Amino acid sequence: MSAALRLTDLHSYYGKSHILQGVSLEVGQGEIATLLGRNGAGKSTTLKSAVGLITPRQGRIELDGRDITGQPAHRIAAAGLSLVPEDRGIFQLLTVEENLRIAERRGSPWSLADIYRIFPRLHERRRNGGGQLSGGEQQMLSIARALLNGPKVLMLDEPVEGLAPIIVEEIVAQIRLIREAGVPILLVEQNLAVCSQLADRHYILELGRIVHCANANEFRNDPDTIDRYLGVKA
Amino acid sequence: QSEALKIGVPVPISGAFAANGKFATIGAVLAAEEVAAAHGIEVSTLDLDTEGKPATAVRKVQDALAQDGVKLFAGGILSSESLAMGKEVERGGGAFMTTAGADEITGVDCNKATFRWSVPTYGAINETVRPIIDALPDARKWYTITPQYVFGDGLLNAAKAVFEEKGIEHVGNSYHSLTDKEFSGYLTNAIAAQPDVLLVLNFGAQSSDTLRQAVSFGLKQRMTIVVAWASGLEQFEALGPDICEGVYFGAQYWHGADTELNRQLVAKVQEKHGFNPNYSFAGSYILSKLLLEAAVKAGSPDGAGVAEALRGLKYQGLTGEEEIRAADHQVIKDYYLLKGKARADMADKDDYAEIISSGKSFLSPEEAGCKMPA
Amino acid sequence: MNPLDKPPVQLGLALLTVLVLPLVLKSGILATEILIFAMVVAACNLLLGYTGLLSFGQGIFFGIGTYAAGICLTRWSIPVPVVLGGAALLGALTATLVGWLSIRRQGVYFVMLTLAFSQLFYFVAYTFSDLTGGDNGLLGVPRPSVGGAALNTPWAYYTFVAVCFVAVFALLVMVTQSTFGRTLIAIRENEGRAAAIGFPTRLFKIEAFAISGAVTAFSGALHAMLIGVAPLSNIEYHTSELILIMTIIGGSSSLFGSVLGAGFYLLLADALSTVWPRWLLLLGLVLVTVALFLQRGLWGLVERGYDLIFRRGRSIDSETPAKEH
Amino acid sequence: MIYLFQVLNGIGLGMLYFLLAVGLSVIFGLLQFVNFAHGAFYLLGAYLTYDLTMRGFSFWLAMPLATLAVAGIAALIEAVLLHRIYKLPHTFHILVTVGLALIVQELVIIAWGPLGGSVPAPAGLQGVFIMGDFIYPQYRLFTIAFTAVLAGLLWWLLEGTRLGAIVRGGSESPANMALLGYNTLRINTAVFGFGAGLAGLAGALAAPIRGVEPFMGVEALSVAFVVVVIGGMGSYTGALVAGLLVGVVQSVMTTLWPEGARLMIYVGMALVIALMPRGLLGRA
Amino acid sequence: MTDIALQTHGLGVKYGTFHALADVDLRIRRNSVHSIIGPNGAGKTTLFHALTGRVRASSGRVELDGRDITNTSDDDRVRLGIARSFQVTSLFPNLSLRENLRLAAQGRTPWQALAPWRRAESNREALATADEVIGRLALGAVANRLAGELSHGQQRRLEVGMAMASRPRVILLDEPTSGMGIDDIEAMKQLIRDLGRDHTVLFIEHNMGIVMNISDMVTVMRLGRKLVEGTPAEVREDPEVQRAYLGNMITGDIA
Ligand SMILES: Nc1ncnc2c1ncn2[C@@H]1O[C@H](COP(=O)(O)OP(=O)(O)OP(=O)(O)O)[C@@H](O)[C@H]1O
Ligand SMILES: Nc1ncnc2c1ncn2[C@@H]1O[C@H](COP(=O)(O)OP(=O)(O)OP(=O)(O)O)[C@@H](O)[C@H]1O
Ligand SMILES: CC(C)C[C@H](N)C(=O)O
Ligand SMILES: [Mg+2]
Ligand SMILES: [Mg+2]
Repeated sequence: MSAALRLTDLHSYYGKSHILQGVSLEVGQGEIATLLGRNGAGKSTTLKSAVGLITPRQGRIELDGRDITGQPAHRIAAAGLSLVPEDRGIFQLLTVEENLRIAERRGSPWSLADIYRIFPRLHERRRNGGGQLSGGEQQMLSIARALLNGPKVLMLDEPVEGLAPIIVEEIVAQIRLIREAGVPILLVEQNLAVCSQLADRHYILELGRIVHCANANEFRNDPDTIDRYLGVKA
Repeated sequence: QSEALKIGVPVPISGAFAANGKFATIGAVLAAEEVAAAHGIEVSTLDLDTEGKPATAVRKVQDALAQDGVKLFAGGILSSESLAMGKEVERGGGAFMTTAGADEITGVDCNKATFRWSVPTYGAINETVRPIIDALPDARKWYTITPQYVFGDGLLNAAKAVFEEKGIEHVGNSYHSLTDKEFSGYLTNAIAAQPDVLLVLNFGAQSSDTLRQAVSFGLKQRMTIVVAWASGLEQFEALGPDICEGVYFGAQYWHGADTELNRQLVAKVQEKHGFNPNYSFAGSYILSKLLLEAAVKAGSPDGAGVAEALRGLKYQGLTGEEEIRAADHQVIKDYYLLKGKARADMADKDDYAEIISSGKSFLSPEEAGCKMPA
Repeated sequence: MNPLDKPPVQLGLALLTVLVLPLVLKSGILATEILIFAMVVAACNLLLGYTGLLSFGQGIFFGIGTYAAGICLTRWSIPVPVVLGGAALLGALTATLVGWLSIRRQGVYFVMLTLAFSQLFYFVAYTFSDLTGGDNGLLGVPRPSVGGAALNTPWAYYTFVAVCFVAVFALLVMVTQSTFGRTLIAIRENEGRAAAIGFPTRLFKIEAFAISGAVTAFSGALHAMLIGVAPLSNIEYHTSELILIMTIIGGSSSLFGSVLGAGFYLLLADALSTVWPRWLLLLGLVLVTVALFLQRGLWGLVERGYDLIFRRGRSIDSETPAKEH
Repeated sequence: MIYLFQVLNGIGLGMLYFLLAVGLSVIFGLLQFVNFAHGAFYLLGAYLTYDLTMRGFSFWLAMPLATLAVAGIAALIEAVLLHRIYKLPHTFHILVTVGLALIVQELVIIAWGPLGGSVPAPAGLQGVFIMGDFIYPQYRLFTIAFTAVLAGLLWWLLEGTRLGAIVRGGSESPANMALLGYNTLRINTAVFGFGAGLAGLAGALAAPIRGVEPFMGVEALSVAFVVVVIGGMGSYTGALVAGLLVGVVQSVMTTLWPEGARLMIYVGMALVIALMPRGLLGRA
Repeated sequence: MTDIALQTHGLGVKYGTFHALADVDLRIRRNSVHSIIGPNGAGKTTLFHALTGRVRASSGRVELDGRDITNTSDDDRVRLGIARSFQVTSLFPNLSLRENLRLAAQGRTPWQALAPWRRAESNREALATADEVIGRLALGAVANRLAGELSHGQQRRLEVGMAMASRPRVILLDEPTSGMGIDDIEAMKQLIRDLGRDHTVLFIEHNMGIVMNISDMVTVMRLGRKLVEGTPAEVREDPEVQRAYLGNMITGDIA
């Protein structure tokens, strides 16, 4: 069985800056993989390249074994690769409910009612404009929207950034639920506690290259590596 | 004469008055050819696109004077550009003749170098309003629609004077700005005043808009409509015969006028271009012709000599006997009152109207306010 | 910073323009008009390029200057320097008023507000015909005389305008290099942040408006003397549109771009209008082309040319940002 | 009494203004795009109607044909040209659309000449209604009714449907729409064609009222701007309210103080922006 | 002079009819580090907006050193000594990092900048301040890069630097560490602690590691109101706070 998402030797640029210098990674069916790395390592760029917001100059992207390299972002999204971007991408001028409604897609296991059950806060503020939500509310809305879109693979870019611990817990629980529903997840996160709780596999990115790959167990028992790549001494 | 005679034709070739400019340039060419043929000399025309803006007009005229040595200028459709160009040509020692309507051109702003062929507001009103009052003795109540600026006020004041003299009741006036296109509000005012005659004192596209909308309000059935200052054939073409039928129009020129020179002109233009000369064409033709002939007579295109040759000149023009009044450089000529024909009565596609009357009415140079500089 | 953007280079280019125009143009009037509009466009650029304010009301100030000169010179015998100074002052005052009212709104609303003001001033000028001559304009505005010698030939007047132009251009360069100019750029970049670090941003914008209005009105006065009339069309909405178009065509990233914009537009219009009555069609095509392919305007073209010739080897490395860590 | 009729007349004007403005507003508010070519589409709609009726087509056929043609042409222009410039600052929107407006206007002059012409009201609507001392053309009454029905349809489409939400979302962030699987390029094309089509329809409806001439686009544009700004950009209801308001004010002013009618509209516009930052009903 | 740098009485902010902030009384001691925590949407950022004058208070009073500044404009408050960073990064993206900081330093004397003849470089003090902040943030290597080209983490650091550059007495930091890497977070923690020596620091943070470690006082907010206020230890033990906010603390390992 092929991997749910496989990136092979991606090279991406911002103008002349060569940001991704050959990133390869894969997310297996039903697993959560994390992508770790310092600020500016290229984590967000990797996700954007996968989903077609940035067109990689070189490399290959496969979703469920199907080559989707070079397709426009809306095709890739429609094919089932969903990204919750780091800026959350809320439509400021639409109401919360409109934000959700336009994301609804037939075949998604989540319905609007499910979403309101999971995030009651969104239900309370459903008539508000997206631009009027607090940071955390926006993050919930963004994840909720991705779910309604019925993803085959979900990519989350720092989903708990700026969230209150109690909400973080809720979201972590939701991410588990999503995985249990059979949706593989690629998670970019700085919060190690969250990562080690969730992930089956970890990648560490540095200067645009994958420098380390480990499964959950190996990772937990290898504080040296964590320290070397993510620790204080740079 | 060894050197070719040159005449500048400063008219709006692009912009909102491009239609006028287009015909004006061909009219000037025809005049140049005739003068060239008649005197065996070389004559050339230089088109100057004023874009309908005084600033551009002045710049082009300055350039033509300074670089191309052009001294004769026939053109200026809009009053603002003509006034400005007149001053400039005077400064540059040339001669300028125009068809623009503002009274000031041969009134308070008259100058040595500027001549005007068309009849100013006083004559336009007197040659349209008076004959209609005489023809329709029962029509005692008149309503006016006027663009609010000097030209409109000129027409309105002349009309009021006639009303007073004839004991006509002026039941109301609607002022509007030069940018208005929607006249239904003014027409509603007019309807409320229940006049016998609606006198439209705006011109160009605005008078077409006013008339169209008046007709759609069914005013033609309720009152007589008079457009005092129509631009002639162009306007009839844009309006179509159904709208024009039964409406009175004042006009500077009509291709159907029965004069010697006009018959020749119509024949020649028909042969050469296949259409009937309209006001822009005819005006430009006669301006150019007068200026060129004067230059030939004076032996030089210099302003002073040409002006001298033009002052007091009497000639057989497009409207019959015409005379250039020496005191203010105003051409004394006929103004026409036309009446739109029914589609069925038209002899050909341009036979939109019949001439009801024509005549000459002018203020004296003193009344017009011209103090010709020495 | 691109070496072409350095103040001495910009100033040098302006001087060069003044010297070259008489050599390549037959018409002194056209040359003078180019310099006058170059000032107007540069002033517009101060708002558009440096402050991020897309003003559709520059024609107001141009018209104000035109009328100031027209009224003063046809009614009284006031010395020309006083008239020019007065026009600039009046322009600054009007611009302060318009600016003060307009900058309360941002983005498209700001554009629309300036557009509404330009219509408003047009109707005012049109209505108060006793003062402005209404549709006819004010006739017979004389050219100035310097030291008793009237500047009556086109090239004599050109010399006078050229001196004004160089002075005004230098002034604008100074403004853009000042703390004030740099703060304007910050306001353009992120106004909320500029306010949060302590700048009273509205005051800065109003001052930019005032400077722009002064220069524009000053040029308007020069224009009235050039053509000998103060026409209503100078205060029309179309004049504002024209100024803006020249600014964008020239490129809003450099003051000298504005000189290019003015020169290019006026020469193009002059050439095309003699070629084909429907030349506005070609102008339309030029505008579309500039927007599609020349987004940094003519100045961008100059920069590219410069890079191609002088910085071929170096450009690649020097522009690659240093890698982190 | 006369004021009553000026108000009725103003409503007639206002409905046309609404139609003209709502297309601009849709493009403005939803694509964040300042469309100075809107008047050109109005012009084109009017001229196509003129041309078709001159060729003997019935007005009832000419009007929808002209509308569709304008929508199609606009969509084409969007697809090959405009979509490239959305991301650029407003200055380029202005530059391109001013350029487009010039091109269309000059093409119209080349195709139909500089003079303009009249379009007769459709058969059956050529008469007038007479109410006491006052008169109102039947055709103008028809346009009021017609635009009123259209207004209802539009409202439902823009505010009540998911389609409307998609369109608005796409305007705000195409990238985020793409992440949800929508092809924003196509949405933009459709919206632009739709908005321009409304302008074309306004032109077609206006042709029998005020004839056609090559510069009617410029004038329509300024009216549309005023209405959109007063009403609030992107607001459907705003366009309706402001359209009617401008129409009625303009009409009533012609009786009260005709010289100031135009001036008042711009003073009003400046006042509204000064007092209500977003127009009467704007949301963005 | 009192011991209290910044004080509010019954401060409230309404967005339309929605009370984002209601009846907040705060007393921030001079030269202390005071943190604000609370669930998302509690009104923390709104509180900062009201303190800096970005939004107008709909009720209540704000006092700086005993002086009522409720109706003072945002730029005036900077001159009085309040500076802030933003939760959502807000820089001058097309200007260099150094120019960003120079402007921030210049913002303290904005009237000088109104003179169109004075050269930017003539304000040596502002330049020096900018360089000092660059040193303190260890951003020297990228000082001449455009701010928009920096990585998220670097931008966050610059964001804090912008507040420092105006040499304020009170610094408000809105989630200074959001989106930062582990190493950067540690540095930021040190920096804030440092700042607290000679400034009054008020900051919003979700990272409990930082909050509990370096705060002198913690204010917990919920639904636009103040819930609890106290030392870190007091707050951590408060059952109400645990229920409403902290949960089981799976994040932010308290080092
Ligand atoms: N729009 C852009 N233009 C130029 N360079 C960029 C742009 N966006 C990011 N970069 C650069 O690309 C590199 C990788 O950025 P990216 O956002 O992928 O990092 P990241 O790993 O997600 O970091 P963070 O944890 O801070 O979000 C950084 O050096 C950054 O400076
Ligand atoms: N401009 C606005 N209009 C209407 N409501 C707003 C606006 N800004 C914020 N709100 C609402 O006010 C409440 C408080 O928002 P605020 O941004 O202050 O929260 P916060 O405590 O900073 O949250 P977070 O930790 O998620 O950033 C939220 O419910 C938010 O939806
Ligand atoms: C064409 C003419 C009717 C124009 C008008 N006479 C004017 O001077 O403005
Ligand atoms: Mg990132
Ligand atoms: Mg917040």
